Amino acid sequence: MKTDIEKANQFYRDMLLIRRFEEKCVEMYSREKIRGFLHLYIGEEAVGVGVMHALSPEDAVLATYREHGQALARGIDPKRIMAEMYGKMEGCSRGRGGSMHLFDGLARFYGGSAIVAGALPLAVGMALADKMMKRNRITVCFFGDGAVAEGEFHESMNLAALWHLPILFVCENNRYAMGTALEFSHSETNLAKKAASYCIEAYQVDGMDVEAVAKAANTAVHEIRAGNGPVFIECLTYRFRAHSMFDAELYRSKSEVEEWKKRDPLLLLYQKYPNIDIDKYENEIALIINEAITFAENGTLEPVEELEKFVYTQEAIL
Amino acid sequence: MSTFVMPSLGADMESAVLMEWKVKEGDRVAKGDVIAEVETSKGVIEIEVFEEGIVEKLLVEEETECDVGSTLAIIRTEGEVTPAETPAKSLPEPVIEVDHVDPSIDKAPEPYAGERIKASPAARRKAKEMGIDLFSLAAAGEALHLSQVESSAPTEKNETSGMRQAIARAMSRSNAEIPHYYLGTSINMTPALHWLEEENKKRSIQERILPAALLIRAVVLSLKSVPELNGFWENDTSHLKAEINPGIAIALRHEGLITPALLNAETMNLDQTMRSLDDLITRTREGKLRNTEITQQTITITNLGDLGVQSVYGVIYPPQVALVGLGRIIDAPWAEGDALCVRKVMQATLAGDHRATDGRTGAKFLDKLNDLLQHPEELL
Amino acid sequence: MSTVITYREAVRQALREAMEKDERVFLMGEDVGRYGGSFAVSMGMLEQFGSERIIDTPLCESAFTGAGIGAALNGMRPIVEIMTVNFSLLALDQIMNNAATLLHMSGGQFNVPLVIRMATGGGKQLAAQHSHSLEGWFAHIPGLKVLTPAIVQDAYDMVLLALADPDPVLIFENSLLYNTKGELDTALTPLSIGKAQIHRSGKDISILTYGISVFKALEAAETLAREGIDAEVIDLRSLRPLDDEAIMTTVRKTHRVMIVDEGWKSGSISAEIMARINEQAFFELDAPMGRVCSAEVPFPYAKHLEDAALPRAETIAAMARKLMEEL
Amino acid sequence: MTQDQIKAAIIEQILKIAPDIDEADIIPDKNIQRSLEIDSFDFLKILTALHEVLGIEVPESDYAAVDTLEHMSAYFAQRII
Repeated sequence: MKTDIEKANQFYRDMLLIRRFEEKCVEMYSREKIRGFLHLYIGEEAVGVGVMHALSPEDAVLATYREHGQALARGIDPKRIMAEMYGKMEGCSRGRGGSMHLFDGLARFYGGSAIVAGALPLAVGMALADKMMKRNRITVCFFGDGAVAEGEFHESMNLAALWHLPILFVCENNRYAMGTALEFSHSETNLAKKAASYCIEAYQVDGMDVEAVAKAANTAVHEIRAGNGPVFIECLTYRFRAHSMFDAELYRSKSEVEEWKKRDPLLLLYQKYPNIDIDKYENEIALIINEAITFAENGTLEPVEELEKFVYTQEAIL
Repeated sequence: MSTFVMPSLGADMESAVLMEWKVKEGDRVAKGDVIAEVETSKGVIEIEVFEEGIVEKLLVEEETECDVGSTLAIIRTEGEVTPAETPAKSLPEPVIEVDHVDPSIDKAPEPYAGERIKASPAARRKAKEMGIDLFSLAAAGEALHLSQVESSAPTEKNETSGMRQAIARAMSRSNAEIPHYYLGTSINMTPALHWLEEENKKRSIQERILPAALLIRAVVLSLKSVPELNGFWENDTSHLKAEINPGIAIALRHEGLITPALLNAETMNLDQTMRSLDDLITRTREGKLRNTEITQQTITITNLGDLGVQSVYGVIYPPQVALVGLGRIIDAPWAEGDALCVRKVMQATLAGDHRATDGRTGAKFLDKLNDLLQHPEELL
Repeated sequence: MSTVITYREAVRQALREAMEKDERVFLMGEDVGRYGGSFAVSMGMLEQFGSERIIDTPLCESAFTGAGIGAALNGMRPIVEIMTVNFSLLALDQIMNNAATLLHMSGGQFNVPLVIRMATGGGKQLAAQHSHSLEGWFAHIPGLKVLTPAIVQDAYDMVLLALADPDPVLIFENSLLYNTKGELDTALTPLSIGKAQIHRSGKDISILTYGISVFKALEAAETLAREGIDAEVIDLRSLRPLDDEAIMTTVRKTHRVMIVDEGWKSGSISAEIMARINEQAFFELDAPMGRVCSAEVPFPYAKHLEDAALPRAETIAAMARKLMEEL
Repeated sequence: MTQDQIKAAIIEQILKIAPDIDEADIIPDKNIQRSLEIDSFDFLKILTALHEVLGIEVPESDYAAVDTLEHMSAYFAQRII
């Protein structure tokens, strides 16, 4: 068993990797190396890192379009993620998915989904299969407060509860569905309360405190592996940057952002464990990030002749 | 020294108005510092700098619109170059054809089977309205278009320009694709013509045989012993044909040449050759040719002898592999033994497709032709 | 050896055999278990396989279709029954953005070996919301295969072909066909997905169709035969992929072609087939192509109106006569 | 038959065999085959037709004597008694 300090160092390093990776994405986006939509995880690192530490390699993960944090925390190679955003063939989705659709078979990372709540029914099916085949592994599904207002949230929660499926629903409540604040989306803004109507066990946790998130996730995963799934965790968190790269953030005040920045998950962790060797991790991570950029720069473009490859499987088998 | 440019915040952003500088010249900036506020279509957005350094020069006044990528300021960096970027290599913009062409279109139009003339529905209906038989217009392999039918209406000036166009296309394709070789020889025609005159004395004028028929008969028999010249060249292989359908060059007054096929000439004797040749020429002039006569030639014979041309070097009609040219029969000096005399002499030439046959085959053919014409009785 | 059974029994037999042979196969949908299936296709299967593998779902088309996709992603071979194509609109996002897309978008990493069966078609006075024929829509989507079994043999074969396919396959069963009887020979090797079948050969005009319209076309062909018009009736069997070769072969044979498609004309599968003939066999046409589709109206309840809206043997024969008169 | 009647008969046959030729194009002292672009087949047809109309068969050896309209009509005139 790792001591708290060892875990804290690991948490810090993982969160810092996400933070610096995302900052590099901003730079590369404004240099037009990355195109399309780019949704940054800066501020929410504690949720992705905290939950991933509770999982085992066999478990399956489904995320949303704001997925870089989950993908990095799940162990997908930063080089392959950056190459994906450069649209290169060496990317984890051959350059076909981009920032919003990272896939990795080995990490059992079943992608970001750009349809809000689109992945919830998939998670239900993944867990149903595991239960039917009596496999002892769980499925984790990340989604935001916006998804909670979708019909598929209701349908999926009901099915998961009805069939007692091994699913961990993780709601990253960052208070805004793009430009619509929580109170303009939900009659009941305490989202964890909604789980009760499906008799699903729910925890509400400080999404800026990585240790709190990890603790809740461990408890939930333990319950699920014991057959008492599904479990719902609402992480109260906040994104420090705009919804995406082209957003003037008219819907929130600068002071509110500054207020939340005071509880930066990296800062909170460092205040609790001041002897974390920050510089060591900064240098280590700077190297990783530069390697990722070089890998992406040198990546190749998928030949246009392969455009139709993998529309159907026989191409895939070749 | 590095330049600070207006960043692109989205594919649909072309420019923005620099509203307010957040730094002054001489200020030190750190990575991620906000350097200015810009007004975009979505509202005011803070833009940040990505290197440490000192603001050397602010190049743009506030409230001015700047395109994405235009230089806004100069920043003096302490010798720090962004290591990761390999400046030399700029990725070529990949050309991706957005409107993917359906592969099925590229497939050559269906190779039409046997009896059917390829003609657009519009051409087909127009031909019916004008009572024109499509067969008279078609040229091997080319689809007939409305314009060709319309222009073939029996108005005076360009009666068969449709046909001319089709032949022109075939000729240019031939020149482009077929590596021709040419061979020629002079043939003493006196024995053959003398023999023919004797034969014609035994026949009424209705059954009279013309030299053209004799020559065609000789070519057909020569092809029996040199079959490689009789057939098609398609998808890189030669297809020899059992039947010999020589395309005969027939002049349509004022409109040039058409080469309908004398079908199955190998089954005819000399008299039958003359009769079917006469019938073919008559039907050609009346525009009543059958489709197979338009499309199934296995070789072509041009005998422009009538019009006073001594030797003819023709262009092969694809997909055939050979063309025989027979020149005008003229009185010319001819050595026999050591004596010099005057004989009726004809130039015979052969154009061959070097992919299908070589000069040796061509020479064997001309030699056989000459030999047969020296023993005309074999041509009966 | 072959037996004569109903289309419904043929589907059920295929489902049963598949589930007996492969534990990964299971059936999920509304009322497929205790109710025995809204069209009684899965009658008796709950008793044989239990509620673990014959799963009655709540009314949540998007979730249970998405769950089918998720289970397929995770090693199962699910058969999702969406009661009718009319309700499939609620699951369209899952079908298009997940099922059809995941393999390509993931760079070939994740297959979706899922079968979705739906009843389709009008003609039962169920009015506008319950009478759609949208199989042509789904044939627009790369990544999906779309099958339309007309004869009993195909009703059986296509379930097994679909289950053997590593990609998502949609099977549209016209609900008026469930009671029809026909021959089934389980020993026959099935005609593969994407291959059309000639039910009646003829030399004057080709009638391309699928699903229930196959029988209307055959009826029209008999009438036409009495008038000296020899019609060739071709059952497309699959709308994606379309059997271009079979289509162009029959056009080259008869030079006159018409399509019978129960969908609405605009942007339909009939329009797609005409476009392909135009691209690949233009010079073979002796007459303009014709088609008989449903009237472009929300389907009316009153029988006389609904009959007028649907393709019928009389309207098919009339179109054929019109094309024969063309020059 | 007078020479003029013979000439008319010859012209008539030429126009029948080659309908697109104009009578004005037929110049009496010009070589028929070359000036009117008539090939050996059509020329033989003309002679064959004239044999039916005028009863005279022109052997191949006499072709040179019937090369123009003038010569041809004179040739026939001498032989038609």
